[in-house]
Amino acid sequence: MEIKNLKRLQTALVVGTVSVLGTTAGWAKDAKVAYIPCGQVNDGSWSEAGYDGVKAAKDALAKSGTNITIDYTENLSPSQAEVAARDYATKGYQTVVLHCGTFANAAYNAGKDFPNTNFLIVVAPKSVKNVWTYIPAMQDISFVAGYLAAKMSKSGAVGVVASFNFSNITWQAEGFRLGARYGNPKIKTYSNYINSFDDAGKAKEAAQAEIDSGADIIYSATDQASRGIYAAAEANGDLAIACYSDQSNLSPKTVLASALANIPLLVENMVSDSVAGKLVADKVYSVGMAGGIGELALNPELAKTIPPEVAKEVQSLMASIKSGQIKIPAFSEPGQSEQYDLNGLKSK
Amino acid sequence: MSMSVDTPDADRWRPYLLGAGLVLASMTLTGLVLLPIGINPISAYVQILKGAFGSLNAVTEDLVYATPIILTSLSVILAFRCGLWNLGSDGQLYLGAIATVGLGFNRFGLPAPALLPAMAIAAFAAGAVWAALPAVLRLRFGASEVIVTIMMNFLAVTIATYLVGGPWASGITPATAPIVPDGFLPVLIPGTRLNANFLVAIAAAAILSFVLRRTVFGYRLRTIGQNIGAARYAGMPVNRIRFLSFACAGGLAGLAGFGEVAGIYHNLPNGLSPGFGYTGIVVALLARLNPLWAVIVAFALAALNVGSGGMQRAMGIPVSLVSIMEAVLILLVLSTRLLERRA
Amino acid sequence: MNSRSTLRRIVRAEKAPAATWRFEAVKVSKSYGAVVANAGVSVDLNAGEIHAVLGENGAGKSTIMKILYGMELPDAGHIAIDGQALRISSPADAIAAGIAMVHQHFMLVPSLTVLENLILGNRRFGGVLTDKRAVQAEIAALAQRYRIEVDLQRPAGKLSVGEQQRVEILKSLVRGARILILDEPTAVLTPQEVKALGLTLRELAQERHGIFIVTHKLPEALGLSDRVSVMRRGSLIGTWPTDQITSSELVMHMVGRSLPASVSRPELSPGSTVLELKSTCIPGHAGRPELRDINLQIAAGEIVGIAGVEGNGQQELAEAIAGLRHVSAGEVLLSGNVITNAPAAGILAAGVAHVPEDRHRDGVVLDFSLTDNAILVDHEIPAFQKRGIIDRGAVVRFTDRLIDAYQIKCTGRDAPMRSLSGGNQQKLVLGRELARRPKLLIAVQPTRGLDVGAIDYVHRQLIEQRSAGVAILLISTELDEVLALSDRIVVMREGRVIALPNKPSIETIGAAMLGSIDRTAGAA
Amino acid sequence: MTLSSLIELSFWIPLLAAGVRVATPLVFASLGEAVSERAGILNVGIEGMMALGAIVGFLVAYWSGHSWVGLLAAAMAGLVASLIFGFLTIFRGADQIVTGIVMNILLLGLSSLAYASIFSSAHVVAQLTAIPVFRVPWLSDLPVIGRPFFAQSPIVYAVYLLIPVFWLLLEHSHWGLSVRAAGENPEAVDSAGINIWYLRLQAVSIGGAMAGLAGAILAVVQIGAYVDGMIAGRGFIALAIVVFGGWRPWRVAAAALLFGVVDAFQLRLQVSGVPIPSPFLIGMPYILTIVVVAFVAGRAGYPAAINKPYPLRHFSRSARKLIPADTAVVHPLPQEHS
Repeated sequence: MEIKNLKRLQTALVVGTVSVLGTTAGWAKDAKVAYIPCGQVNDGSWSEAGYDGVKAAKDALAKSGTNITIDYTENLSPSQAEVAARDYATKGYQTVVLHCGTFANAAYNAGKDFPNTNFLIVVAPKSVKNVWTYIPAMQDISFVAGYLAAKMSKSGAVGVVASFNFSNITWQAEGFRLGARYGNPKIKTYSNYINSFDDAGKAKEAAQAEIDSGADIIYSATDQASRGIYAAAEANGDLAIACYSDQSNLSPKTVLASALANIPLLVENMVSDSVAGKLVADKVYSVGMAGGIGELALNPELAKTIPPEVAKEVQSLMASIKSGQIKIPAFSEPGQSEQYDLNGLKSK
Repeated sequence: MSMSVDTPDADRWRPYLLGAGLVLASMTLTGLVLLPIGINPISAYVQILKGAFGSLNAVTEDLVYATPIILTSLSVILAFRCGLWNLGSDGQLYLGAIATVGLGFNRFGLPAPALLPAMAIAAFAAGAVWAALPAVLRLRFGASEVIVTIMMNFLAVTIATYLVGGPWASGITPATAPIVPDGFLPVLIPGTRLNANFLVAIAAAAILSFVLRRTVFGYRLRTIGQNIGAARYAGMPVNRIRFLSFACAGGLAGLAGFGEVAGIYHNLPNGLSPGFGYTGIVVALLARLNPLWAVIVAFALAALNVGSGGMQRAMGIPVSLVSIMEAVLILLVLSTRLLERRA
Repeated sequence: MNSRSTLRRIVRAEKAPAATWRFEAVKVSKSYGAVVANAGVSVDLNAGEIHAVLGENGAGKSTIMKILYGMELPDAGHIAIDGQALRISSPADAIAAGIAMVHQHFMLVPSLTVLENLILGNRRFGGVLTDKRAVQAEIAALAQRYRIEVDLQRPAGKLSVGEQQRVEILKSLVRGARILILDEPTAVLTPQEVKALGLTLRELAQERHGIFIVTHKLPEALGLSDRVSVMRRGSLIGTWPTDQITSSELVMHMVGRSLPASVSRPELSPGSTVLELKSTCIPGHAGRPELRDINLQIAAGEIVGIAGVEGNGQQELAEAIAGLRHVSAGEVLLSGNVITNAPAAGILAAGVAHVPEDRHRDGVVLDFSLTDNAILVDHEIPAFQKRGIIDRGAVVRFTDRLIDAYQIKCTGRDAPMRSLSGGNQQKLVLGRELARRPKLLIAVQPTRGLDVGAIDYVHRQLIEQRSAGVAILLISTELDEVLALSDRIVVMREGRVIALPNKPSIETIGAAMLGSIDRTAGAA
Repeated sequence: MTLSSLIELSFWIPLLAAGVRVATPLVFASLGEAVSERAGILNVGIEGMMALGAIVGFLVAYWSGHSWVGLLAAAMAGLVASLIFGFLTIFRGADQIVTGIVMNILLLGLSSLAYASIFSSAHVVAQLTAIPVFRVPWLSDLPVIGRPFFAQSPIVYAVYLLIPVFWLLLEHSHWGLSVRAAGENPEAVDSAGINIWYLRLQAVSIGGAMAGLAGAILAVVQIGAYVDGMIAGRGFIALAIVVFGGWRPWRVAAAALLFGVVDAFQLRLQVSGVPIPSPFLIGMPYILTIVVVAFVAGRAGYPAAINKPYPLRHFSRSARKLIPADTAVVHPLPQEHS
């Protein structure tokens, strides 16, 4: 009992000091930032994107006179992730970035016990006290990717290969399918889930299965497994659209475009605000194209194959999503987009 | 199978000295991997010690990580003592976790004090059922339990993934909805994650050890494992006992899942187990199928794991190196006849 | 090079019968941990000679032979041909030197055909792919030459023990071996088969093959050999021309003392029937014969002996009575109560004790302590456990009683069963079973692998039990054992019981084993 | 596509083709494992050996610029790994299953360490151009089976050669005879004058080399890139397929193909949009394997001597001294009988 009270007291004090620091963060002293991704910081995808963001924040803050040091731990199970988070917190890290959906509990639990550290957790349900969640609303840019695919498809069928049927990944897959229908109401859209982030072999066969039933553009909603999707597209002379980071260099002849999550930007903003103490209490940072998250990186090699009018249409679509004229719903059930009435998109 | 049961040993110090030598040897070997990537092995090992025992938090984390491994290794031991391989404790762990969560957030109107026990029982039962299938296939149809249990692991993970993404999804995180607070296991030391399931694991080890040494059931079980012909000759109900112990083995693994959910996550996340089941097999062997030794070995491996996590954070060494280090150590142990049956 | 010329001479031996060679083991020693198996043993073998090596079980005969064949490596001493040392460090070396061995437990791969077993590892057939037809023709010719009939296409697992032995001998000949080592070749044969074997061996000897026969049976040693050596406790006692030594002398050398007077069986009239089999049938399995309408009765205080070549259904019969094997038809009654297909536990509880044929497979748990082995069958009786928890104290007391009642030699009650000699292991099994005060005792090969002293001890125990009114079913392949102990003798052959007249002669029994007596003699 | 198209040939032909592709690495791994198990050695470590093959094969192919060189290197890598495994299990009497599991931990760790430390960032990894499909002139025009079996990557045709080779090797060669015997009754093999230990080591190393190849086929031939964790349990599947196929090359290959077809089928069911949740479809191949192992292959059972180490013979020093150094090695006698 007494111990509990003591802890509360400490907590109060600490929170106080944090806020003080926060307000005076303009000339803030140096801080340490820890980065804990799902995979490895050089995976050329999700985990690397987040790491780039942290590094960008370092540079940005350096301009404002704050030097931060960055450390990271790779390839952890959720349980190990919490160990790492707590360890960093005890070592006085000011911000700990948990860049993996499965680390949500790690963030919340550690957050309770280490109130003087900011925990940033990607794709989690809520923000509480010193734990903030940031969510790249990937359905927006996926919708654009679907639209582009539909316009470019010669066969009248496109498909998406996704890793898991988890809500934020399903948003992407369904967003893509919806966008395709928006681009061409008569188009056929397929989706596959392979229950793995890195089983490239299975991803290849899934893509092949869609190609065999007519699809000629495949969108990747997977992590490293996307290599398999490119291989399949390459073998059939078809196209693929990557996600998260620009991957056109991984398969120049097949990756038409990459639907960037701008994870780097998102993470950069979160880290800078956290270090500068500018994060709004209890705010869920779910950022879509309206917030500058999500853009389309065309593969220079293939950009010329896109007819100018298509390019123009895509541009205007993106504009109207940014401006909020078109709101993209987030479907967490496979197949939901098929039933959705396209007229619902236009918000008035 | 050349795995041997712990027997009283004449020169009892030899194994310990040898063991110490092996640890040194594996440290040198891993050092050879470390040097080329420009890392000073000595300071790496110092960091491991720091990470494993540097603070109260570190030590409790060792115990937290050891808890599920203790239970899975007991599961392997129990099955092996009656001559069956349980490579399925990973899957059984998942089933235990699923049962815990299912009961944990549906609650079914259970009063607070009854909820935790009910969850534990459900987890045990679920693990037991998952183990019962391969047991029946082996005892009835002679299907290799090695293969079937491995396949069952894949299935268990698939089911868990389905629940996480589908019916039990919690909105946006790749994890099921959380269980009710009444279903949280009490934390033993405030501010750490060390929870009551650690005591469950220790108790399980003690009970199993007693059952094997002192009870009729344990006697029969050991007889079957050592010489099934003799067991039949002595009129023991061989198949029933084998079935029972394999099911209970599954139950023990299920309890590991219970602890991870009710004690650590309070929900079922995607990728719950980093291969606790397989680690359990290794621990069981290193403990020479002795439940009490399994506790110590599990703690040692856990400390190595937690400690090397610290090393990685301190020096930016890739995690994969940790598993390499463990593997090298164990392979060295295997290459000495330390664990071989004595004729 | 020298040794090569030696071998040339061995080869010439075929054409010029006068030529001779001498194969010898020189001062060979071998020990396993504390156990000394061979202490400076020197034996030799000449071309065209049959040399019997005689000794009790555990005397070290098999060890020295395994060393000659390279399957064991000596701690000291060496092997030589005509005084020229040979390094024989593996069977491959031995085979290359023209040595072949027929093991007591045949080295055949059950799932492979006879032919495949014959060419296994034989470099002559070592092409990338083997042309089975050509090989088969050659081997068939060879088999005919030595009058060894065997179907080359059958899986070895389906052969009778007699056939398996012939395959093993054929294997040696296919390899062109000049030196044959036969380990306990007669253990599994009928008297008539033993004669046949003798002829084959003699024929081989005529062709200047040299043959070692390892056995613990006097008559065969005397009957088959030109010279005989005796081993005791790992050392060679001596070697004599067979025609210059008597069996009683040999026994003296083997046992180190004169044989205990053979057990006397007090006349007593059998009591009420304890065991009764009514036209019992047991399905066959794994090449073992099906048992068809077995009729058998054993009364209290009666020993019924079952003679017969191993593998004719004796073991299955014992297992069926003990509830370890399914009975497909007929009835088994224990003192009037039907126990057909009752669970083994129930049958044991009903007063059946069982000394199993294969101690190591069924009778004991080698890695358990004596205490754990002592309660193998009775671990559930109230005396040894309360509410499922074993009463260590009671078990320990019981074990100690057994140890000194049966003079079991061991380092202590907690020693692992492995560390005991076969005789002492069997004493524990017997003691354990008799302590259960059974109505019926099933004793299968109760003296297999024991030395003379232990054998005599076991025999006395059986007679004692008989006098105490226990009904005893004695199953043994040792004819003289069956003759010495049984009140009645029946023979089992191909799953049938063949009743015999009272006090049958060895010849009649042998004839029955071979099937030349048909079973119209009626049920026992 | 829709459910209705399940009955059309246009569905089944590509399905079969996909089955062949999925099966290819599995056939390699399981053929090798079958040999090793026939000799009495159960190698649970092939998952790791496949991973090692994948990374080594990829790196060498990437550096040398020749896919085939990569495959060769992968085979060697797998072989070396299996020699470690073989040394422990055959010459040191270590338990096969545990050693296999630890080998997995070691090799999976090594391959991802190699990948992480050689490529600072995955971006620099140029894709290998996966080996292109080669249509066998006349055969690929055959109806139905033409495209699935004869319009594939050349490595698939290598499989068609390997299956009969392994069949002859195991069932009809003198060596195979010894291997089969070694799995049933090692003592008999020893007393037949065969060096049982080296025989087993040979069998194990064949298994290792094939596992290495299997991994490389996945990375080099089929994907053209290495991804951490890309083996994704295929090694364990191969173990099951060996039992599934009753340790006989033809049946093992058939089992692998069936597994591949079922896996490809479930992916196509997903495409067809059947209302079954994907995880259940994904589980189909595993369930199938369990059922077959239990009710079809179960009775056959492992070779009798599996995971039973055969003790070594040791010459004591004293004995070595006692035998003259110049002792002649004995030469075989001529084989004449008359």
